[in-house]
Amino acid sequence: MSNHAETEHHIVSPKLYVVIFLSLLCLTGLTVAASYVEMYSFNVVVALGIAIVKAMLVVLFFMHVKYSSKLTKLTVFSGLFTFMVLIFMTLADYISRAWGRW
Amino acid sequence: MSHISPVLWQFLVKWMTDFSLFPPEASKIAPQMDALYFFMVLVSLIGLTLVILLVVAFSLLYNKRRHPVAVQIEGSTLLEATWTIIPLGLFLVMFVWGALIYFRVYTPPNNAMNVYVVGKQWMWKAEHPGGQHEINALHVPINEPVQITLISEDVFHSFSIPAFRVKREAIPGRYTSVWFEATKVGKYHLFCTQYCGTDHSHMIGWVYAMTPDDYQKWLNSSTSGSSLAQNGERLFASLSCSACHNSRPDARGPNLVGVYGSKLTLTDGSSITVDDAYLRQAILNPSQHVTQGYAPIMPTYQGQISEEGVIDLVQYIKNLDTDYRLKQTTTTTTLLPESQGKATSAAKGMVKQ
Amino acid sequence: MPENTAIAGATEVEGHHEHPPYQRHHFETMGQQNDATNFAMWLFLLTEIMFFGGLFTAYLIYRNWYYPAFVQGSHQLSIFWGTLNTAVLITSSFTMAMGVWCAEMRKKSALVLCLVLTFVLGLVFLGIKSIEYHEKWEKHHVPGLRYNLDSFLNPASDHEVYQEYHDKPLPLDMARHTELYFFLYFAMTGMHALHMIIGIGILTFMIIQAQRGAYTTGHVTFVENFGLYWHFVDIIWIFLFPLLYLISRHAN
Amino acid sequence: MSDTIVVLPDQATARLPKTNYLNKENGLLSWLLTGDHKRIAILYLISITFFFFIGGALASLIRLELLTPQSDLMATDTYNKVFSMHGIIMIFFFLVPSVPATIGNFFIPMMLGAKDLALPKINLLSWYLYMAAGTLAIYSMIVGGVDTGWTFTTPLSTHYVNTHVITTGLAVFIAGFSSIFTGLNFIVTIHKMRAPGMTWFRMPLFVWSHYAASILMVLGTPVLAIALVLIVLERTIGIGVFDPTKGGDPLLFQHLFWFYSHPAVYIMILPGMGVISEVISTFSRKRVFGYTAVAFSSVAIAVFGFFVWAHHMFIMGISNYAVLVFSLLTMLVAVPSAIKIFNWAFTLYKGSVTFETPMLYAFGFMGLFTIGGLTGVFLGTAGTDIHLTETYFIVAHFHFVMVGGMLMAFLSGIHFYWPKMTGRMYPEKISQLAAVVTFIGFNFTFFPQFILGTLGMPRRYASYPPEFQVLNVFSTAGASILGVGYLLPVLYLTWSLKYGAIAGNNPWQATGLEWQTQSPPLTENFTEIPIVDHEAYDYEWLERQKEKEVASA
Repeated sequence: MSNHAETEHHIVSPKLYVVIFLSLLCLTGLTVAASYVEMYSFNVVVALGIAIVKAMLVVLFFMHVKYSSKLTKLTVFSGLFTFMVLIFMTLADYISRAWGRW
Repeated sequence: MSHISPVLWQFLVKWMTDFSLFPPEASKIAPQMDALYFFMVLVSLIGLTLVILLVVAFSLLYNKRRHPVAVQIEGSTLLEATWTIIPLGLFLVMFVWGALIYFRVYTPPNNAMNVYVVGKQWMWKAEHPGGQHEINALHVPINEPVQITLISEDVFHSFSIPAFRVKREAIPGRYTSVWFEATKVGKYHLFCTQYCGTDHSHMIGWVYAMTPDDYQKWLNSSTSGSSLAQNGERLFASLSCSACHNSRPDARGPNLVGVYGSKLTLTDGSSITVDDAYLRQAILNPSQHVTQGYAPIMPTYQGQISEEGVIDLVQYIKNLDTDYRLKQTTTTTTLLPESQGKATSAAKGMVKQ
Repeated sequence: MPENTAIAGATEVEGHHEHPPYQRHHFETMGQQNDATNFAMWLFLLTEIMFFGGLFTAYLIYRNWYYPAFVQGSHQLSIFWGTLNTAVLITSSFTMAMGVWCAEMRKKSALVLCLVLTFVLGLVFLGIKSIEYHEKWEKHHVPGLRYNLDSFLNPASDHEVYQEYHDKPLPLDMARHTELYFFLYFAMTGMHALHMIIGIGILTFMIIQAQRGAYTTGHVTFVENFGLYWHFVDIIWIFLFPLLYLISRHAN
Repeated sequence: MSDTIVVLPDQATARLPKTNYLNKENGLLSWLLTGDHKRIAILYLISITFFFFIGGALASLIRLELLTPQSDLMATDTYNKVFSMHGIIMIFFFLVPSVPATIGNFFIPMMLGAKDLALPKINLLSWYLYMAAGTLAIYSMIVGGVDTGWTFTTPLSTHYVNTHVITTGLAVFIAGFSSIFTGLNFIVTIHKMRAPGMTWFRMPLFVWSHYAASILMVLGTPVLAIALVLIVLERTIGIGVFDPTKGGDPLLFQHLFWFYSHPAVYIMILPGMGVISEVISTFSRKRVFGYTAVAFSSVAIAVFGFFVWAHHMFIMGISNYAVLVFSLLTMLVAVPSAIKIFNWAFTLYKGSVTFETPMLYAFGFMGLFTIGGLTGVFLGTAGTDIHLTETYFIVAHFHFVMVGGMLMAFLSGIHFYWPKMTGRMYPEKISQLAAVVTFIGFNFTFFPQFILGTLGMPRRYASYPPEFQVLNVFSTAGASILGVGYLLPVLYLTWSLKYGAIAGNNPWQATGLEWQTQSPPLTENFTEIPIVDHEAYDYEWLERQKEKEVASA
């Protein structure tokens, strides 16, 4: 109702949904398979990397963020940002405790 | 004076005698911390005066009678930048200065004498290396750095000596430490400042700062017969620690002689300096701290040794600087059964209440 | 949640244009109302992110501290059920997304079908979850209530898991920390399951409403917003699955 | 005080409007089921006043007990329960909802030119959640109370006390959701419900500060919620996330708790700062000096507010590196507050200042908040924090910020907006007296506590060494003056509901949209949605507006 333009409602085609759905399934298979391969500390990186890709697919397409207003994008970003602040600032304490006294 | 009510009179007398505005400075760090404190008080006073002056002056100059029509002013980038940058600069000075003091308070010198303090609901128990125990009291010599290694048996406590300007939380499950060097003979308050339950306000005691000679006299007069290390040695023997930690070439556990202060490499490749906190962890959670080249076979003593028992053991290992000492312990214990189950039951017998 | 009724005490102010029945009095246009409720939903999801954030922080710290305990704890989870459940949840997310599309396209029966499928898949997910929970209960792996360290002190006693992973016995102190792993497992999946249950409750309501044609009139905000919620719950699972199930699957 | 506007411009001719939000519908049910943000604000106002006086009664018990060094008025565990409940009620049931849920709820839609908040039902729901939580808290107090302190510190709260931790924890949990919904509603409203022409930089600073506070509510509160859930689970089934004997870390709870509870301080103070901006501008008849800087400083406080929580843990054994980082960030968050103070002071410059009650409270706020803020720097500096934390210094510090700051701002706002909310004026002279009494009583109560803290008197002590008595007597004496200062407004404001002078639409000649409607307002706020064509605090626009009215009349 104010000066910002109301967002045009974008309808995502079912074809795209199917593609996203199938790639999500494939990525699930991939992450399970990857977990059986010995990659040492990279196992975590790969598992989380795949999870992030999957989450991005869901957020961008199933949740329509790709087609949403800047405000929605900013909202998603700010949520992630604060989440990261919580996790990394807390972990910073825990990790640096192990460095010893100074 | 007879017409003043006795209650009021009492109060006034008390006021004159007990009233103080600033705590005594009785440690080496106190004047340093107070310098920063007074710097901050000064800055605060200047800032506050400035704000009050501005408000009062503007209120007088521009009140409605004198100045009926307001002049609209948008703002002034220059002025705003001034009162952004000047406070920021001052705050950064305080930050650096404060950080330096913080480092000093929590970095004990190497030659500091160590006193263990265990906090529990609701008392402070201090243990001197010579085995002297005291409750809600702490005797320390002046002009000598004293390190306090703190642990709590139950909840968070906080060890605070206002006259020394030091404070540290005693937390359950981990050693923390603080140090001070008392400079004035006297009797000072020792408080628990972290709320710890019903009798929180009764968890107070006295710190007695004494001349080194008096301190020595006090140590001699209040000895309990055996030092912490000796208690630790007994515990070490009865828990059959020497079954593995015996410094023989085929020993199953790492050699403990001279281990304190050395750098160990752990199985995961990380290296760690052995201090009190590490030794405590190694006794209670051994599998997380396995020295490289050894199997993770050490049993945990979590829940089997009291915090005081752990302190005894740590103190014993700390003083284990010759092989001879360990051999002595070993020879007295070779006859003890080696099987784990029996060792554990022996340990249980030793649990202090 | 936006419902299509005007609030009590609302009065028509003169000079208003004709409004669709689901537009509430204090909004000027339908677009404004949709934008507002959609934005509110996103903000609600932010609070959800932070809510789970506390648990994720705890997980990361303890996983870092007690890695072996977490590895052996995760060996107790069935990768088969976990993967199946992931697939089920992704499929339900897909049917939900399709449901939103159907609502937008005003296809009533297809919408109902999609919602019912989502509902059923949600129930299947919870069913599988309860099978897993039941197994934990049987094996005494419920922290605080029913917990026992046998599987970790003596892995050989746990034949099935042992055949797959050949775990070495954990020292007692490390074995005790598996309880933390299982607590975090139950807390995180339990919190997730709670969100699923709430979602299924709302779905039931939506199926009835959809059957009545409430969402195929062009006003699809409610379906859309519920979709956001459902997808969010899916995303949480997408992270829980690798973190809890796939910590270290390779036989060492 | 001779400069006070004695006869307000449109008071002489004003009549109470025939229909307004208060008399639109009658009956209890019309209040309990209302969607009107103004009515919900009134419901909130009544309920938080109730909780304030419960918290205040507990505070006076605390001060009475501390009159003497021994614990003679009550047993130590009773004292512990009293200060715990005082903290919990004052923080979660008074300070957090005080300005946002009452004044914010009432005026944000009006300031934006909207008919209501975006989600009226959620707004009502959040009041019900608040009441449910409050009832639960009172219930737990009646059946035995809780003695963990408001911080619920583990392992004390989980393993070592035998009181109603679960009930109280649940109450705080629910109150948290009430606060989340309020914040969420504000953010949506501010983004989506602004009237045509109401751009971001035409919004009153009150709205900006509520926007910043709402961000903190939405993003911070859930972390407190999960921390409390974990406490309850730890207590009921003993799961060990925070229990060191089971491998957990009690400091993790501190991290999660303060991740919310530090930003919560800004949730409490930011809305108060918004009130002060409005009041100072109105009574100096001048645009706020450096509008943009004040607006951005609110947002800066909100953003930085998330990065400083561990300064509550400096002596608790977090790593020294973390101490450095958090201490530095704390210094940065102090700067925006300093900016605000100076900008307010300079708003008076070349203004046309009058001294009505809201302005007196605002001056009180500026002085006390400056002291509170500056002493916060003592605690954010790692070195001095060692000596001063956990003593009465910290008690004095946060009371200067919370009571000297927020409560002054709340009272300022209540007086300022009273004519708009009720249509009637409060009695000016006695309320000025109350403001002065409050200010004096406050300083008497809390200033001695700075000295006590420097001397080392620990907080939360039922009994204390006798040399601290003199200052404690001062403090208690001050508290009784303060009590009078708080009782007076209740009395004369209630009186004014019936006997106060009719206020008229715009008694203060303020510029906000909320003042351009009738008082009390209509249920739908505006007869037609206003089109905003002027900046915030544009007094020249207001003059032109008045000339137009005179011409057309």
